[in-house]
Amino acid sequence: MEHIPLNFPFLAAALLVGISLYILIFKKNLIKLIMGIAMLAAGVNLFLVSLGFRAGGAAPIYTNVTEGPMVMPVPQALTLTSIVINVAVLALMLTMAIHIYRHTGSLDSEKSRKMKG
Amino acid sequence: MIESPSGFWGPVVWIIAAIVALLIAYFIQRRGEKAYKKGVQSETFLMGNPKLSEGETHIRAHNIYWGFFEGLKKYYVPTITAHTGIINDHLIWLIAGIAIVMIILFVAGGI
Amino acid sequence: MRKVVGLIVLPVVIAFLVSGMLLLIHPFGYPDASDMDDYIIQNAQEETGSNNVVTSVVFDYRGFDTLGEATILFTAVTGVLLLLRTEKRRREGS
Amino acid sequence: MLSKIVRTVTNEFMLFIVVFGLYIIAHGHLTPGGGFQGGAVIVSGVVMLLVAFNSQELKKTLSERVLSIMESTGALIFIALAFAGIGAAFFYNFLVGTPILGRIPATGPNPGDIWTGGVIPLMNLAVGLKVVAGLSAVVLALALFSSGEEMEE
Amino acid sequence: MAALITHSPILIIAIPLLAAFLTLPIGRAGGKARNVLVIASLAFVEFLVIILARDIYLNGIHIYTLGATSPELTLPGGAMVPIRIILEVDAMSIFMGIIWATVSLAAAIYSLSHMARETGQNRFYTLLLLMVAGCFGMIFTGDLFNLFVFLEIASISGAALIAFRTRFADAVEGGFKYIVISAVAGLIFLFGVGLLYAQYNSLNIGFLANAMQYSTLDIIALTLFLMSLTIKTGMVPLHMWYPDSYTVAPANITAMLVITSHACMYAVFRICFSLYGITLDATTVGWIIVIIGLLTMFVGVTMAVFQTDVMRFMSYHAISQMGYMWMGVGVGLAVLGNPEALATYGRDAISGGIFHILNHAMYKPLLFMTAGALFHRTGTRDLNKMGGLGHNMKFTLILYIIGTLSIAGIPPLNGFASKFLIYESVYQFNPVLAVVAMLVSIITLASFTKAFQSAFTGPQLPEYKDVKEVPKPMLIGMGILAAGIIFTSIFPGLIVERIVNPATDALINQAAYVNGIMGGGMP
Repeated sequence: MEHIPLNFPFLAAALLVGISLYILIFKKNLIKLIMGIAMLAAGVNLFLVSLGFRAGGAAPIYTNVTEGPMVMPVPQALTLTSIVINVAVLALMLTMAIHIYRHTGSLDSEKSRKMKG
Repeated sequence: MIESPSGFWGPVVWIIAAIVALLIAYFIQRRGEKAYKKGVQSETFLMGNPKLSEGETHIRAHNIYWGFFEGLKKYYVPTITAHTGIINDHLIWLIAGIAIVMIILFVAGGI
Repeated sequence: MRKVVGLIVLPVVIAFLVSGMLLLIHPFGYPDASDMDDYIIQNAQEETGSNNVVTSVVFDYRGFDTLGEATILFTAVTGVLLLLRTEKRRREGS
Repeated sequence: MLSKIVRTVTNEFMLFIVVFGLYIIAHGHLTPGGGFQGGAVIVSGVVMLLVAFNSQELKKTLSERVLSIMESTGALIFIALAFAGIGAAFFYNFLVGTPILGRIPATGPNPGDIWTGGVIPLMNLAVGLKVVAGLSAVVLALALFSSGEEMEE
Repeated sequence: MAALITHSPILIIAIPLLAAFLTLPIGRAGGKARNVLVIASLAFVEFLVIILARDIYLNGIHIYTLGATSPELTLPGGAMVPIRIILEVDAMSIFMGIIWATVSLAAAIYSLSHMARETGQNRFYTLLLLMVAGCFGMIFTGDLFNLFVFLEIASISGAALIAFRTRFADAVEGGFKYIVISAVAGLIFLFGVGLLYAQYNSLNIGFLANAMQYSTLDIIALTLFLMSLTIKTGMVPLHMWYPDSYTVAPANITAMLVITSHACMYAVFRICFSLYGITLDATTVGWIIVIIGLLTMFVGVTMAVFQTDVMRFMSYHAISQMGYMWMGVGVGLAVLGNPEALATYGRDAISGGIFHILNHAMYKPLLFMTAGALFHRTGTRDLNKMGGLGHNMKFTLILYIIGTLSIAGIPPLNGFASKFLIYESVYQFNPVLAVVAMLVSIITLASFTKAFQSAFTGPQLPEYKDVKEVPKPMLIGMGILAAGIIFTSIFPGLIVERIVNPATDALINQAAYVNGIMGGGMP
């Protein structure tokens, strides 16, 4: 139990994920939905990058660094990859949202849907 | 040839058996009515009503299995209602699935 | 219906996540295991010649991920340009 | 199109942004940064141009056809560098230890040497080219489409 | 040749990528050159897959370490952890690889004329090749984060292709649903990867399997993996986006998307069997998969019965058929901890499920392609508006009949062979499951008869008097798959013995998978 105060980054990541899940469920505007996904991505990225932290560590770059422990480099690389992936996904989603608006004149997920059953 | 715990499946065997069965059926059919006249029996007969044009005799997809749908209305109405096609509902199912499976795994794992 | 299900389900998931994050995972800053990262930190300069260990991970140790990442960007750009093209047939049709 | 002051300032700033972006790309193996980050910096300059001028103006200098080919080129260079190492294994850093970019820095903290890293700086450049071209194309396409402009096939 | 085999795992992924990057510049030169490039690269990939498959069946698991001094060097000197990304191709992976190479080749040939009238073809083929590469990456990789990256490549290219016909409102809607679901699923998957990384500091499946403790965090991660991947396979009740997306895509893309969902299913199997394996609470997970498989089967087929949109109708059938595979493999998973039951019927159940993947991967794309052929000639997907097309489209009719008989499990076609294995083995596990599976098979036949009746039979309708047979490339594309179906139908024993059973053993034998990574330290 003694380490609870140290875990705030993880807690923040979990809360970001939770909030974004709330948005995904309850917000019907497609743009808000896309923002929810961006937020989910932010939560996951925060979680990933905070996994690699080591107390007192420096950035893992040897150029003019002072001696001492370094934080883990792999989570940072994963986060970088994940960020770019999310940029790509968001661009495509926004394009489709524009098209949906052109076709149906609405960005409401309930009013703009054509298919069901 | 596939072996299974209680038997086997060989398509070649099956095809031979099917050919034999077809031959038997063909011989039985040949023993039937000799005085069959082509054409008359296959005409549409609608109780003396005028014959429908070609396009109208075609049964459209929507009418097929109408009775099946009617009979199972109790099952179908809620199921179709659940398929709302709204993206939020699809995501709710995902999150509900995560919650349920997590609870099941935790209960089964005894934690 | 949606609200009820959502409000039942969401707290469950969040509770699992938060409890996992607070109680089960390693304390922030003190990872349990770090064999792979230690190896990379020690050997990156020698093996890849790059001072920036993150870059050496991105482009050498996990270079294939980066190829995938660049491909995803390429895919998205192609997709966006594909979807925003002018469809000549639309005007002919209507 | 915004006022003349904004346009002039944008034009002047663009140079600095491009230089800064190129610095980040080229020093990716020594300091924080790399192809993606530097590319994003340059694209932010393109977005600034897009805001200051409008999309039709920008289209005259930056056509999607050119951007598209630039992006394919970047991707091809990247994958070609990966293929070049196939003598050992795909993605093998075959330039380490050779005279071109192949110097190995002293282990531990050091001031940094630009001629190190093997294929990493080259890959950074390829990715930077790709990111600049790709993201600019996306931004430009979205802007053109929203303003109802025709797009080439 | 030896070098080609050594490097073939990466070449299979990299050559479609290279071709995709080349498609745009070459496409500017002309459509012919681009088509030649696409077909040639896919044919070359098919060739590579076949030689790799031969090598794997002879010599076992194939390892490829990216960026190492030698491809077999998984653990570099002094390290006990795999550092680099490792491709691990075993019999199960190559099984999926054979399917994917064949279907994508057939779909690409089919699209030569199916897409001939559309604009934006250069980008279409680029995305098609990217999808091929993405799916191969998912199948071959031995690294969880790499799996996520390739999952996203396949998803993004798939979404853009679904929305290809932007002139239809529903096409864009389907694409939007697909990309939202994929993005959320991908991020949830990534969260699970993070949870495993936090504990074991590795991303390699083999290493993680070796170190796996099945702690509480691992259970959370397992749940996230399971749900995020199963939503992409369209498992009931997570299937609702599936028909919406698959209906509106061009038919050749739908045919490929079916295999993409199989690749996600493969990832689930890989995670359950190879990653968690012996530590898994196999009975519980197995029963969850079996029950959901049962639901999938039943709901899918009953929803399909009354559909009047031909693509939607077939999408629901695709969902329903997935249920068979889930049930077969789920039964095997449920008895994984019980060697006796595994030997008597568990292994056969898994074999049946995996064999069904092969069969489904041939007849369902074929059926989607015949639906596309109908759309190509009539311009509608609505079965209510069709009729009497069999008079003019005789080859399509024959191919449709082959597909229908196969999906309904009518002997002697291959659908029966795999369903036979599933019924027999599942019956010993729990008879009720087998009964429901047979019932579903009957309803499948009934509903396909409906589509057959309303599209092909009946008098020639006046509006379709001038309908012609579809062009040759479309027939060739469909013919490849039909030939595969007939071959599998006549030699099911050969296929099961040579291809399916090695795949089953590769799934069950977790130790061999782990050993591929952890035993490869010193070459």
